[in-house]
Amino acid sequence: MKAIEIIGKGEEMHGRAYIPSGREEAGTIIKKLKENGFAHFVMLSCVDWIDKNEFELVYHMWSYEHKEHAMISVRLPRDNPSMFSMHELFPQIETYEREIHEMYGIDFEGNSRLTPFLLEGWHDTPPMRKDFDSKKFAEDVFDSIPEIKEEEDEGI
Amino acid sequence: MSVLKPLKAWKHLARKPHTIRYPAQEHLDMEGTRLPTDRLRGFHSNDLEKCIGCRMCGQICMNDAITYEEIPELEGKKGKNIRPVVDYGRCCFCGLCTDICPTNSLHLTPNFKLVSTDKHDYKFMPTQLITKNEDYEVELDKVIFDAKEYKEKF
Amino acid sequence: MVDFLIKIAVIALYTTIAMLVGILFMGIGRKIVARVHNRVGPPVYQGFIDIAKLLTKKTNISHGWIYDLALLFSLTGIILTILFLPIGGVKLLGTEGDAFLVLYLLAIPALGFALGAGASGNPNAAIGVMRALVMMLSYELPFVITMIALMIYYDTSSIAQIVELQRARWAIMIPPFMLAAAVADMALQGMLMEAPFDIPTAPHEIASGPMAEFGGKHLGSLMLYKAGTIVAYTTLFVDLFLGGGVVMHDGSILSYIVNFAVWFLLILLIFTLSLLINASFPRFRIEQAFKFYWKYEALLAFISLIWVYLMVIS
Amino acid sequence: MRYEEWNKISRIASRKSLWMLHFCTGCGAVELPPVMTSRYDMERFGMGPMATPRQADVLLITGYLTVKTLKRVVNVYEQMQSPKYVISFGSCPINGGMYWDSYNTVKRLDRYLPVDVYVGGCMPRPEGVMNAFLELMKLIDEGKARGWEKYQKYYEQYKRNQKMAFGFERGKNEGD
Repeated sequence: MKAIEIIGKGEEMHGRAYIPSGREEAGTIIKKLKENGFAHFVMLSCVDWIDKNEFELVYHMWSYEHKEHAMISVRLPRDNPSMFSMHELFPQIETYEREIHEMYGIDFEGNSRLTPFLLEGWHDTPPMRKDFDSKKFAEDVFDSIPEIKEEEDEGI
Repeated sequence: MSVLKPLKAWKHLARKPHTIRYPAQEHLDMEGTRLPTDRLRGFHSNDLEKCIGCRMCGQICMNDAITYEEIPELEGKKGKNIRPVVDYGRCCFCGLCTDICPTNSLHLTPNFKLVSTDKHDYKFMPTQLITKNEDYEVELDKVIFDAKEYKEKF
Repeated sequence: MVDFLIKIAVIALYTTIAMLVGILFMGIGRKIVARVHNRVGPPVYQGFIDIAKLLTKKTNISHGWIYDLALLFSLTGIILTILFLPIGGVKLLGTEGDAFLVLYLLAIPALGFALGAGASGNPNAAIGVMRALVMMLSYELPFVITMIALMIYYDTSSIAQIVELQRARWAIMIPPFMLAAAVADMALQGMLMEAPFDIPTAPHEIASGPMAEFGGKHLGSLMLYKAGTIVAYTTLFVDLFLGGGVVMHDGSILSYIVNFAVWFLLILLIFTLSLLINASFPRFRIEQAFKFYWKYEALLAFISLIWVYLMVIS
Repeated sequence: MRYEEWNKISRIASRKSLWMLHFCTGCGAVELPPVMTSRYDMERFGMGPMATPRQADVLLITGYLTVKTLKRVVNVYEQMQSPKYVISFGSCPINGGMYWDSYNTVKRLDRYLPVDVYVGGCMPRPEGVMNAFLELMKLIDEGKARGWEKYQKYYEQYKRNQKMAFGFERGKNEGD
């Protein structure tokens, strides 16, 4: 596992390097990995650990040199979560950050494009959070829309 | 001359078209089997005599597609007198309900063609007129899709 | 006075026949393309159904009077072009120098079409119009050079006379004009907007280009215009290179019928060839099409012109 | 010629020349290539894909519709020139289908647009799709495919429902 050797910490998980990181040091770790062959930023994903009351941001990176998948995990508190934007390192992170901002409500400092992205006219809790009741929302919003009332005569 | 290679497509002019003239012609595959095959997951059929109304199918259904309706004629038989009603505006034909069915009365038939102008036509009680039920294979022309057409076995 | 009325009646008859042939050809074309695609395809009379449907649509969205009238403008232009071309050896209008007139008239329908599409205000239509005009500019150069070669050889600038002078043998049987006919056929491909030169109306790139905003009755008249162009351009080709389909010269009723039938078969042949090329080739980008016409086509056309000139002076 | 006869000619012509809009919203788009291309070849019935809504007659709702797509679909539907028809594919536009508890899928299409023909299945096979087209042709011939007239007649109700789904009303209720 090359990524663990480069950073000096972490463990192997299902054949991938899993590197837990703090909120501040994640930037330096990603930069270091980028300089050492991990040139492909695959994606940024987010998990809502509602029992532990925290979000886990996972930065997935791939190295064509070492043929290795590295995951950098950052844990954030669930109330007012915020993270540093990394779009200077990899420009495509900006789009992932926009999506995660919209779906989980995590703020990314330094990202200037955190505008409405995929959802249309959203006013509720961010929908991918586990305390958001999707079924109740669907019942409230979509089931409350009335049927079209047709008049009896068919003279149209 | 690679410029002239696309002209090879003109050979189709002399051939019979590949098209199946659908309403007039049956869809057969290369071996001559009728398509879709009998394994296709289409609408349900339910043997109302065999079904015991255990509500297992409704519990396993992840789409909340199965509700139950009472059939008073079935009073006094084994089990309860409720039978599943499937809402095909919800069903995704995953087949979990047929797997869990303890009496094997619920099947998915290869019948998939239902075109309607009224969306209420898509919620109905799957039934089946059974003459011989020892076979797993469902006889298509014996399947009816309306609870009102249900007749008692004897 | 009676002569005048008869002339008007004949013109109306010819225009109607040309339009009906054009609409029929649209159906035949779709059938041929379908067969090359290994499909069954629509019935041959599909063009009539499509136009009937479009003309009986209930709502029509207009984008101002230029949009409405531009289609009439292009329809008039194409009908005028048809009238100046001898069909089956019969000349309706025409005078000395009408070869140049036809060259100008060929631009009118395209300009009317461009005007209507421009008035619709759709950005895709604007892109399509720009491409259509560039395409017009590109195919006209080789086509004009081949026409000049014909005019030099037959020493006339009247299309009717060119047709007349091809009695002994058709132009395509003379070696330099074989080359010229090949050039003109590729130019025809661009005129009919068939692949590989269908970039102006590319349906999935710019939402069918100039037609993006046309619908209902407007699209119906646009299809009539399209039907007219098919007849006009293929007839022009047949008149220039295939002797206008004239095989009998005695002036009897039978000769009219036979000449008409030969004309019909010849334009069908030219149109079929164009469609077979359309069905089997991908699309050129606009700069590739421009390069194709101005580099290779124009060069070949020029060679045929010089060849013809050498034949004439020797 | 009387209006009724004219209407009949219009119906006969539009039945044999249905141009569908090539706008695919969901997973049912995959079922269209076999129908359009050489295997089932819907051009036999004079049907074909069209690039812009102005030229099209039939709008296909191929599967689930999100709120965001619904906005575009409504725009597209209103740009089409009547007579126009809507065919809904699969379970999702009937009653939600797999996405019955989703936060972002509008579940009953007929509350936002008038639907002429539904096809069942998840997704329907190409034969089912062809059946829907044939059924629509039959309805047009009988003069029963009148969704577009319904849309004009109950325009206010449809608009109200669409606005509710787009979240304008939702936002107002919460006070922001």
